[in-house]
Order: sequence, then structure tokens, then C-alpha cells
Amino acid sequence: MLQIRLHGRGGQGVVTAAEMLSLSAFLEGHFAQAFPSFGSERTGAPVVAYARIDDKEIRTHEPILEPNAVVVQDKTLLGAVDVFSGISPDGYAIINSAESAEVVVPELVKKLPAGHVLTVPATDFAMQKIGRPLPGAPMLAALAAATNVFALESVQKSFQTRYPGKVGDANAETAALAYEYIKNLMNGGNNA
Amino acid sequence: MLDAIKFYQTGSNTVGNRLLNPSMRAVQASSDRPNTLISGHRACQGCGEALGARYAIDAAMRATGGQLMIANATGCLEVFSTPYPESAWRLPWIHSLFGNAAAVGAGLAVAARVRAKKAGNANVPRVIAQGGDGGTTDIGFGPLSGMFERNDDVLYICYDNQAYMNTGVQRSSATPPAARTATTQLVGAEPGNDWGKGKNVPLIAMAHGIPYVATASVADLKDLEYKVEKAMSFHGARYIQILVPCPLGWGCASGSTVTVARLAMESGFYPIFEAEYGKITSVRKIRQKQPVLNFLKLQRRYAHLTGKKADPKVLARIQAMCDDNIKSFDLLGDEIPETVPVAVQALERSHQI
Amino acid sequence: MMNKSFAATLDPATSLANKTGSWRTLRPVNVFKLPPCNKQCPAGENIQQWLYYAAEGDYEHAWRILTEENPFPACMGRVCYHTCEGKCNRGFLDESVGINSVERFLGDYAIEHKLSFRKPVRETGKKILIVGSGPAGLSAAYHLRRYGHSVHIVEMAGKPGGMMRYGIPVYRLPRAILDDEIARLTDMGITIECNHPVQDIVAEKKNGKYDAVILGLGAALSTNVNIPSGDTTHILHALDVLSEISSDSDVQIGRKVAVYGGGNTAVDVARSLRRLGAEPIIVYRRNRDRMPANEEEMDGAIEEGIQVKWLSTIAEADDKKLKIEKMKLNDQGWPEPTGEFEELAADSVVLAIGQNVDLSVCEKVEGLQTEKDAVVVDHENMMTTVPGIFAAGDMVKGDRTVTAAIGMGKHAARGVNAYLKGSVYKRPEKHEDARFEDMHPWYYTDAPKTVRPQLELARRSSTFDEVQHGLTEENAIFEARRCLSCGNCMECDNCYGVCPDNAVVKLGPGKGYEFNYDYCKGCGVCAQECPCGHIKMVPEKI
Amino acid sequence: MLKQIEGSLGIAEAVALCRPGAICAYPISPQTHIVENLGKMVKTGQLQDCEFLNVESEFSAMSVSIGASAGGVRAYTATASQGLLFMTEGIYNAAGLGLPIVMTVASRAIGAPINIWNDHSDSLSQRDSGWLQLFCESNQDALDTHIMAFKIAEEVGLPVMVCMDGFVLTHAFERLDLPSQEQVDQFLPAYEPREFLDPKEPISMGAMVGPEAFTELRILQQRKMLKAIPIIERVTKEYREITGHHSGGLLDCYNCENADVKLIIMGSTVGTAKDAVDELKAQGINAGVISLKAFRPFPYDEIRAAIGDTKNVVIVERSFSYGARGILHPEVSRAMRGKDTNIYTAVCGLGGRAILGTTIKGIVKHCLDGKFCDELTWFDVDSKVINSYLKDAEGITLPEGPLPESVLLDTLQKVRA
Repeated sequence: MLQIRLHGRGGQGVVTAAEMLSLSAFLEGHFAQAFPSFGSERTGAPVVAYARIDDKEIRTHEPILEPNAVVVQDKTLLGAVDVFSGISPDGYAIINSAESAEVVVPELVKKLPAGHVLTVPATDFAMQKIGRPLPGAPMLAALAAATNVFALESVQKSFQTRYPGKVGDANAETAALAYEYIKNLMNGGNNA
Repeated sequence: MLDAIKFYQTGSNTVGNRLLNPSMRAVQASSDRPNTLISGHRACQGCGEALGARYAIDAAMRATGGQLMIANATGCLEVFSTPYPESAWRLPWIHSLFGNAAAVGAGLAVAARVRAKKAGNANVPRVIAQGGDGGTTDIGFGPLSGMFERNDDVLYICYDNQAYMNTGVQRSSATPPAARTATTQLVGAEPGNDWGKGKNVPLIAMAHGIPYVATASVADLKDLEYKVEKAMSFHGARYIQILVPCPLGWGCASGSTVTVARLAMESGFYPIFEAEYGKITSVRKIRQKQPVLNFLKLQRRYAHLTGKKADPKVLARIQAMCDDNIKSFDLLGDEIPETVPVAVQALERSHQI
Repeated sequence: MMNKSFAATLDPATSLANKTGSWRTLRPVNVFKLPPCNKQCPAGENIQQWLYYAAEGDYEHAWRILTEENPFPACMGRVCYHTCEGKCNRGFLDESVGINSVERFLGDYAIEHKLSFRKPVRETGKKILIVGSGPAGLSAAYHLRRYGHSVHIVEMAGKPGGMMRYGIPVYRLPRAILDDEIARLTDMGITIECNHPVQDIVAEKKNGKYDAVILGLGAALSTNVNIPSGDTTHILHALDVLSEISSDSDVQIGRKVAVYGGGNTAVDVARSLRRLGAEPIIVYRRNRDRMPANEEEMDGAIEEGIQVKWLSTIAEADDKKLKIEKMKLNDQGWPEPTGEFEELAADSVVLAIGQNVDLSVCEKVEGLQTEKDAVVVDHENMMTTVPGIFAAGDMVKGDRTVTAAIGMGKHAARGVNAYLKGSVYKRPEKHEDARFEDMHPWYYTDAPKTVRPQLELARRSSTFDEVQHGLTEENAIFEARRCLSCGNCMECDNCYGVCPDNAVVKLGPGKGYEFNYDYCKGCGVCAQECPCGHIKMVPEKI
Repeated sequence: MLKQIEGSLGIAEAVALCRPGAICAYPISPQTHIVENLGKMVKTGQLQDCEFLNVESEFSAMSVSIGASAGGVRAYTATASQGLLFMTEGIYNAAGLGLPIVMTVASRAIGAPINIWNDHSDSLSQRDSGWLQLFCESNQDALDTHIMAFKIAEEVGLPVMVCMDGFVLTHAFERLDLPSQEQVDQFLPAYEPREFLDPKEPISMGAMVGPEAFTELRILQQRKMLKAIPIIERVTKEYREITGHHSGGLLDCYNCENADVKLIIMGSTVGTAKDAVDELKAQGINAGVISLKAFRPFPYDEIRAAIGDTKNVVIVERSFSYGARGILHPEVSRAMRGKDTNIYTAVCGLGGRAILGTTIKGIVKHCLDGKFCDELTWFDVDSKVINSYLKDAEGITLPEGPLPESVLLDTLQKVRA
């Protein structure tokens, strides 16, 4: 079972991202689950959402304390919240940043296997294609690229299902940018 | 020739009138009236609410061709009409709670519409929700306001006897100032109900902008029946408040029910009017103006205002309230108020300042 | 069928099992009270009831109810002083109901539509002689005929009617009307023999084999006073003058005429003379307040320009002038001479100071007791002190009006009827009074009395055309509908409507209501809201 | 049809499949998403012959439902927490009138202090309201239970509360299998009210019933409740046959054969507990889970059978009764009367505190280690938080770890003295 924790701020689509993550997995025939850290969310407040992916029925409803992957949609949370708490030793961390992981989270880069800590300029991509700072789709695409648990197409399809029309398409394009960005990064390319 | 004489001894002041064309007589004059609230109910002798309820519901039955259902709030009317194993109602009727008649009525209206639509039936039964002043102006006020605001297809009828009679005559927000109730007794410096309190639900109803609002009295049957029928000609939320004296609670003779109600009208104590979509469309003019004292002196709840020890200042204050009503509703003139009158409660409060 | 919940769901109208009548300590009952108009009517008319039908436009029914008591509605509608109106409860509200004018409308309606009285269903074979065809005699004859007796009237004058023909001015009662209403009586089989003065009552009775006799001789003798005068030819009697005017409208008795007296006759004479072109002046010893004449008639006289010399007596009559002594009223309201005198120009004097009964024929009957200016009767049944001989009208103590005479005639007829059966007539007990305080005036619609259109003053004072014109049908209905129906049901449905317990049963048009004592809780709202005061709450026997 | 959707949407879809005539909504977290979705379905026409009312309070939400149900259509509403309490008068009334209303309770704690997160204190406060109360362990279970609830309510003649954990289920995005409209129509026939207001056959509903018949009325009401047990079983069977979904029922056992300890749990914790039990099994520890679905009526016989001869039973509760102890405990004790079963209550997960797999494992181990000394023990207590207050206020310090109620009682020595 893959357990993913998503961090962000209210208004950035963190909960939607978790749901789209689960939908992407569902579309590929997996069992998946997504749920927010429940609360009376207000714009700008730190928000956590969770997702699980498995090949059998997911029964548990406990929050994820030991994630296999952490998605940080807002870099400013790094100093405020212990976003990587409980992350498994072979886990993944995707951080929304134009800077390299070594710059942003040098400690974590050392702790986790090589290539498991990645940054992606998701907000930049979003601004580029959607025109609003909604980094959900590119972040998920980055996660897909990093883990290969689900495909880019699933991410794109999930957003297009949720937001039929222009918005979904823009999200899909953004996702593609991020996916390519990470693949390129992992292949040793230098997009920075 | 007979029809040419537009003068009929008692006109429509009486329930019926053999000189009037039958179509112009009250529903209550008909020997085959619906009697929706039938004999054997356990209302007190001379109960104004029993009378008012039969008047109103019979009229609504005629207006709807018998396609009518009732949601009844807890209170005297409910208790005296449906104690197991006997019901005095002859139409579909439900009692749920004290404060929810308006909402239950709204639900009934939904069900009636949906069932009729499913059955392909254009004849949708209509709904009346009803209760006393406590169930309406106090505990049921939220649901009432909600029903108004949603413009649910319900006629709400408040039988206003100006206190909680079912529980033993306690004050409600419809209790007039200086009146004795079990919770506003005739003791202390200002005996009876406090001044500067109470609410005017008909005007509040009008402020919701609902299709129809009216006040009525058991002392003017034709007017009451006209208003109920008029109300049934509208769809959406409607409100009628009927003054129904309570011989027990008011401390008046059981035979004086209608007379006391009449004096309330004729003194300006209880303005009778109707409004459509928030605007007053007619006012029942006073026929024979009476000093409010004539109204008060029949009731022991005002015993302190009429005896030897009566305080003339308090009496004058009640008279002033009536005069305010007469003025703001133009109860003696020929006009219909152009603007919504200010609640008499507000006028009273501002006089104090 | 629905699958109903236990106890919490009930079947409709099951409360009928609960007989709430057991709660009652007072019970409503319908009471029939005596309306003040009925009570006041000297003829005993059931005014409230005939107004009830008139209000519905059922004039024949109204007329038939009316003529149960009084066979002369058209005459009554003209000459009755309608004291009923003075007692009318509607007077407390606005103005009394114009009863008299509706009566006249009904009377005229009956003449116009040739309504007749029904003949008696069976003949009793009894014979009654009536002496005098004045209102008392005719009324008695009418009622006796209705009982099925055979009635014969003897009249000393040339035509029947008595004072109605010879005492009342034509401008008040056109004779054609009188003739029509008398003809309706003779159509019933009543026979009238005119120019038949009676000298011996007992003999007449015996010879004609009459079972009973009613005397209705009237008061046909004018009262005389001794006025010192030079030329007595200028002093006339009111009845003679009226009689002469009624048969000859060209009577010459001078221009300035003093009419001496303050009663109705004085006014009739003065107004009649005015129509002949004279300038009558009424001389009366007391003032207007004390004047016995009918107020309305007096108002009419004054409107027509008739002068009145109040507080005056005629001390002497001269050829062209009178010597008048001024009077003043003492504490008791009686006039006392002042010793002050003045002169009044007058061509003649008409004495209208009263009439007397000619008792000479009565005094011949053995055992027939008389008193001052009257025959003694038992007022319960109008029988004189001689069994089988009854009396009514002006010759009996009481009001000397046409209406009172008609009432007495009716009672005499009832007295005779009982006598013929061998019993003694007792008047039935009257219902309790319908008082205004027992009524609920709020319910009645406001409306003033319709004022009868009056002839223009000038025209009226110079001709003998009727002064009071009748009501139009429109006005008659209007006036009838102003009746409050005091103390008697008018089927307004109030009791039926206001009962919180549906315990009043409506029986249908004309049938009224009854109380369902199974459910009536005795609250009394019906009684309180009955406009007529027709419902009374009486204690239950507990 | 399989869908990856939020639990609330799943419930809305399920309710819509039942062809309700009236849906009432008043927003209270965490049930809001259910009625939001239903409102949309009515507006788009997906749900036909149904009216959606935005009312001004939960009191009216229940009251409109009462009216609609009395008027002869299927009525549905949803609520939680404060809202449930605000409509309490109507809840009792609907039951007394025997109106087959179905209502979702997205279970949530009751304030004060205000708390929007899940526990069971709201639903369980309505224990004696006369409603059937069915708890759901997952969104699939909840979805199916709603469909079954209409049928059960209508057959029994009583309203049904479907209790699902607020947020934990309502807001979880999961794979759900929705039955088809044909399947639901086959399962749930068109609504035929037992009694309703109809001008053709006027009745008076809601009479005042005095001492002369009130007891009898209540006995008949209780009889309906008891009748509901076989009806729930039968309806569940029918539903499972049509859909193949293993949902509903009175209770459900997991890993109960030869279990050394059995946990009785209501709601979403069951899923977490199943995983935990599996993990324990790998460690050689044999624990079973009894998922209690029907709280009212309470399936005494079925509980007794499910526990069988197991010596140790722990009821894991997300609520308790002030001044008393666990709410389920007396019921389970009654079921086990005459047997020497050890029955304990573990209270945890109040006001949204997560019940983790480790919590469940801890409870099992605590039991098997014989550490349950009292009937009730609090788990997952943050003694630091409590001590920070008690120490200053009363000079008392509580130990760390699970807190038996006797420890609390011990702190009252001073008061006793």
C-alpha cells in the first residue's frame, strides 16, 4: 500500500489533489482512498490531505502518520510544519519549488535514497497554463513521474473528469510539463 | 324590486340573512356547511378558537372544494379536538409539535405536489398550518419565518388569543400590555404585562413580502371568510391572524366571546386589514367607534383598569394605543394607508421616550 | 384502506361520541317576546310579524297577517295616530320604523290587487246584531264573521263608517278607500242596514232573534260650553262642521274662524277650514306641551299657516270679535284665569272641546249600567252589565281613536264568541316585553326613516287631496327592513353560526332553529349575539 | 457501477436511487456535502418528482420531513451533532407518529466546547428516540445501508437513522459500487404509505393519548422495534442477493473464529481495526472484530452468538455516558447474562482524535495482558495535556498511558475526606 501525504495551504487545491490522486489510481484499476485532515479550513491555513493506493480493498481510515510519499505544495510550510514527519526511509518527497532539492531540503536529500527528493516549479507551470496558482496537477504528475505508480495520462484524465473543458485541459497541460520536467531531471537532464 | 333595495335589515353583519341572495351569505349560514370541526370537541364553553377554526377551515374547504389538509401546532385547539379516541376533525389533519406547524405544513405541501404530479393529477390538495399565538409568534416563529421566506404554498392561520391558554394563561409575545396572565400578574407597581414588549407578526409577515397577509376577527365572519377564500386564491406563503377571545384566559363571560372580539375591532384595539405582497390593500373600517374601556371592562384580565382603584393613566395609555392604530391604519377614514403602518408597539415605545 | 397507527391516529368526526351537553348549567331556549309596537297597538296588530313578510316582499302574506287583527289597513295607514312608532326600539338607534306608512302601502296594495277576506269555513248559525257601523262595530263584525257567525249591522246614518266617514276630513281619508275596505267586509257576508236608528235594544235583539248584541254607538254629541254671545248663529259644533264638509266641500262659515279646543278634532276642523280658504285660529287654554292633539297633525297645521292662541279661553263671542281671557298654568299644569283680556277678530267660533255619548237608548235597557259618558263594561270581554249585550268604541271608557275602537271591536267579538260558547273570554297572557336592552343593535344596518313625500304646502292647504302620500314599493321594503324584529326570530343565522359547538340546528327557511342539547355546552354566545333578543339562557335543573 | 467518489456523493446517489419525494437541507458539518449533491440532482433533473427545500433550521428540516412523510412521500434529510440535538423534539415525534423517514447522521461530537470532528455522542444521544439506528463501517456500507434503510423503515413503520462517521467517511474519496436504478427499483418498490393525509380518506394523525392507552401504544411501538430485527435480516439478505454487496445486517464478524479477544466496534474504526487485527495475527495474536451495525434495535441474541465462548470482550466506543460508563456496555452485558465473559469498554477517538491501528493493537494487547482492571479505560490519553491543568488546579498528576476509570476515582480521595 502506497500512502501519500499532501501538504499545502487552504485554497491551493490540496484536498482536490489528493482526490485526483486517488482517482488517477482508480482509473488504473487500483483501490484508492483520499481524505482531508478534517477541519474548518480557511484560505491560507496549512492543510493536509491523504491518499492511499493499494491493490486490495482499503479498510483503514486512520490518518497517515508514516507516508511513503510526501507532496509539499507550498514551500513556505517547510519551516512551519513538520511535513516530512514519519516519512518512510525509502519514501518520496516532491516539493513545489523552482530551486533544486539540495537547496531547499538538503537534510532530507541526504536521508532518502537518491532521486527520491525532487522539486518541481509547479506554481510556475500553473501560472503559465492555468493562470492561477493551482499546483495540484503538476505536483501529482511529478509524483507519478517519480514513482511510476500511476501514469501521467491518469492524472490528466482525472482532472479533465473533474473539470471538463478548458480548466481540465489546462491542468492536463500543466501536468505534462511537470511530468516531463521530472523525467528529464531523473534522466540527468538539467531543466533548471 | 327586491334586489333593487340594497338594504337588508342586518346586511352581512349577521351570519346569514334571509333577505340576502344565498350566494352572498356566509359559509356558516349554509345548512350543509362543512363543519370541519364537529361537535363533541372539548373546548371550553364559548371558546373563540373553536369558533374561529371552524369559520376559517370551513371557508377554506369551500374555497378548495374539499381538497384541504391541516397541520396543527400543539395547543388548546389540538388538545381539545383530538384527545384519544375521538377526533373532531373531518378533514386530513396532523399534529406534530408546538413550534413546527409551518414546517410540517411546508412538508405536506411538497408531498401533495409530488404525489399529484406522479399521479398525473392536476388537483393538488392545499395546506393550512395553524396554531395559537404562542405556537406562532414565539416558539414557532423561526419555522414560520422560514416558510414565509421560501414562499411555501401554505396558508398559516394564527388563532390569536393573546396568551398561552393551554398551559394555564401565561404571557406570550402577543399578550397586550397591562393584561393579566399567570406570568404577568396584577401585582407590583405596573400590574399586568410589561409595556414596551411584544411583537406585531402581521407586519413582520408583510415584511417577508409574501402574497397575502390579513388580520380578522370572529366578530366579523363575512370579512373572515372573505379573507380565507382570498388567501386560498393565492399560491405561496400566506398568513391570517384571527383574534379569538378566550373566556377563561381573558376572564370574560363565556357568552361574550364574539362581543368582546367586536369591541376589540370597534375600539381600534385590534386593527383588521389585509395586505398583498407587503402592501396594505384594504382596512376594515370601524363601524361604531367604542372607547377601549368598553372592551376592557368585560375582561377580568384588565380588572385593575376598570375598578375603583383603576389608574386612569394606564387606561389613557391603552386608549392612546388604540388611537395610534386608528390613525396609522386609518380605521375611521376612507383611505387605505399608502405605507406600511408602524407597529403599535413601536409607537407605544417611542411615546415613552 | 390505510393501516392506521394505534391511538395516535384517529378516524374523523369520532368526537360525536362525546356528548358535551352534560357540561351545561344554562340552557338556551327560544323565547317569543312582545315587541313594543305590538304592545302599543290599540288594535293589537302583530306589527313585527307583518313587517317580516313585507321585508321579504311577500305583501299578501304581510297583509293577511295584518288583517288577522285589523281589517282596515288602508284606512289605518291614513288615520291611525301610530303610537306604535313612538315605542319602536329602532328609535334608540336612529329613527323609529315608519310602521304606519308600510301599513298604508299594504292596505293600498290589497285594494289595488283586489285582495279579499276569506269567507268562514263553516257557519255557526249564531246571529249577532251590531248597533253602529263605526270602526268598533265594523271591526267586531269582521271578527265575528271570521268565527262563522252571521252578523247584521244597523246604522242610523245614511252610509256606514261612523266617524271614519263623518268625523275625519277627506284630506286625511279619501272616502273611496273607506268604501273599498267596508265592501271587503260585506263581501264576507256581513249585512249593513243604514238609516236604521235603534230605539229599543232589547226589542231589536228579541225581534231579530239575535244571540248577542254589540253596541257601537260612538260619541256623536258635541260637548257644549256656554259662551256668552250676542249672535249664537256664529257658534258651531266641530262634528257638524266636519260632517258638512265631508258631504259638501263648499261650506261657508266665514273667513276668520276661531276653533276652540286642543284635541284632534280641533286640528281636523282647523285644517279642513284652511282648505276651504278660511283663516282658522285655534284657541286653546293650555300650551303646546299640554295639547292632546296628535303632534304630527299639529305640526302639519302649523306648517299650513294655522295660527294658535295659546293659554286662552273665549270669554265672550261677538259678531266680529271674541273676548279672550289669558290663562296661566298652575303647578299641576292646569289653566287658571289671569283676569287679563284681549280681543280677537273672528267671524265664527267652532267648538271642538269634546264629544259625548248619547246614553239615552242605553238607559232604557234594564240592568244596563252606565257611568259618566260611558257604558260600563268588563274590559276583559267588553260585556255590559246585561248578559249578551256588549259595547265597544267611543261609548266605552278608553282612548277615543279609530284604532282603539277597532281594538275594542275585536275584543268585543272575542267576548261574544266565548259567550256564545257559554264561556267567558279571558285575554291571553302577554309575552314578556322585548326591551331594547335585550337586543344587539350592532348587527343592524344604519338607515334613517324614509320620509313620506309630502305635498307641497300650498297645494295641501288649499285642497282636500291626501296630505300623506303612500310609500313607493321601494320605500316600503326599505322601511320594513328597518324593523329590528324585536324579540322574535328573523332567521339571521347568528345562533347557528356563532355556536362554537355546532349545537344549533338550522331547520330551513321559515322553520327557524333548534338547539341540539346533546352538544350544547350552554356557553350563551347564541343568546348574546342574537340581534333580536329571541334567545334566553335558563338554568338547567341539576 | 464503480465510481471513485466522495462518501457524501455516494450517499446522495444512493438516496436519489430510492426516489424520495422530499429532501430537506440545513447546512451543518459534516453532512453538508450529501445535501449539496442532492440539491444539485434535483435541480438538474437527475432526481425527478422530488422537491429540495433549504430550510432555516434542523428543527424545520425534521419538521418538513415529518410533513412530507405524513403527506405520503419518501422523505429524507441529513444532520449531525448540534443539528441533531436541535431537531430532537421532531426526532421523537417522527418516531411516535411512525413515519418512515430516513436520515443520515454524519456523526460528530456535541459541544460545548464546539467541536466539528467525529465521535458518536450525537447519534447515541438519540438512543431512546424510537428511531432505528444503523451504523456503517465504510462508505460502501453506508451507501447500501441507506437504500436498505428506506425499505426497513417502511416495512417496520418507524424512521431510520443511518449513522456514518463524519469526515472520516463523509469526506473520504473512495471506490464505491453503486447499484443500478433497476436493481434498486427491484429491491425497493414504489412507495405505498401505511397511512397518510389524503382528502379522500381523512384521518387525524398525532392525537393526544392519555394514561388510558399510552402504555399500550408504547408497547406496540416497542413491538415494532423488535419486529425490525428479523426485518433487517431479511432486507439485508434480499439486498445482498440483488447487488452482491456485503453490507448492512445486524452485525458483522471479522476474524472471530477462535479469537482470544473480541472487539465490538461501531462505525469507521472497524476498517482500521480489521487491518490491525490482521497485523496482530501475523504476530500470532488472535483477535476478532464484531462490527455492530444495528444499535437500535439492539441485537442481543446476535451479539451473544457472535461473542460465543470468548472470555474477553472489549467494546471500543467513541462516546460514553457522563456519570456512568460506556453506552454499549450495559447492552452487551445483558446479551451475555449468565456467562462469565469479561466485558470491558475502551473509550477513544473523542471529538475527532484519530483511532489508529496502533490504538486498536494497544487495546488488544492491554486486554490479553490482563491489564484491564476496570470496566472502562480511556485510551490514547495525552496525560501531559491533562496534567498541565490538574497539577496546577488540584495538585494531582495522572499517569501516562491508558487510564482506567479507577485512577480518576482515586484522585477524588481528597474530596471524599
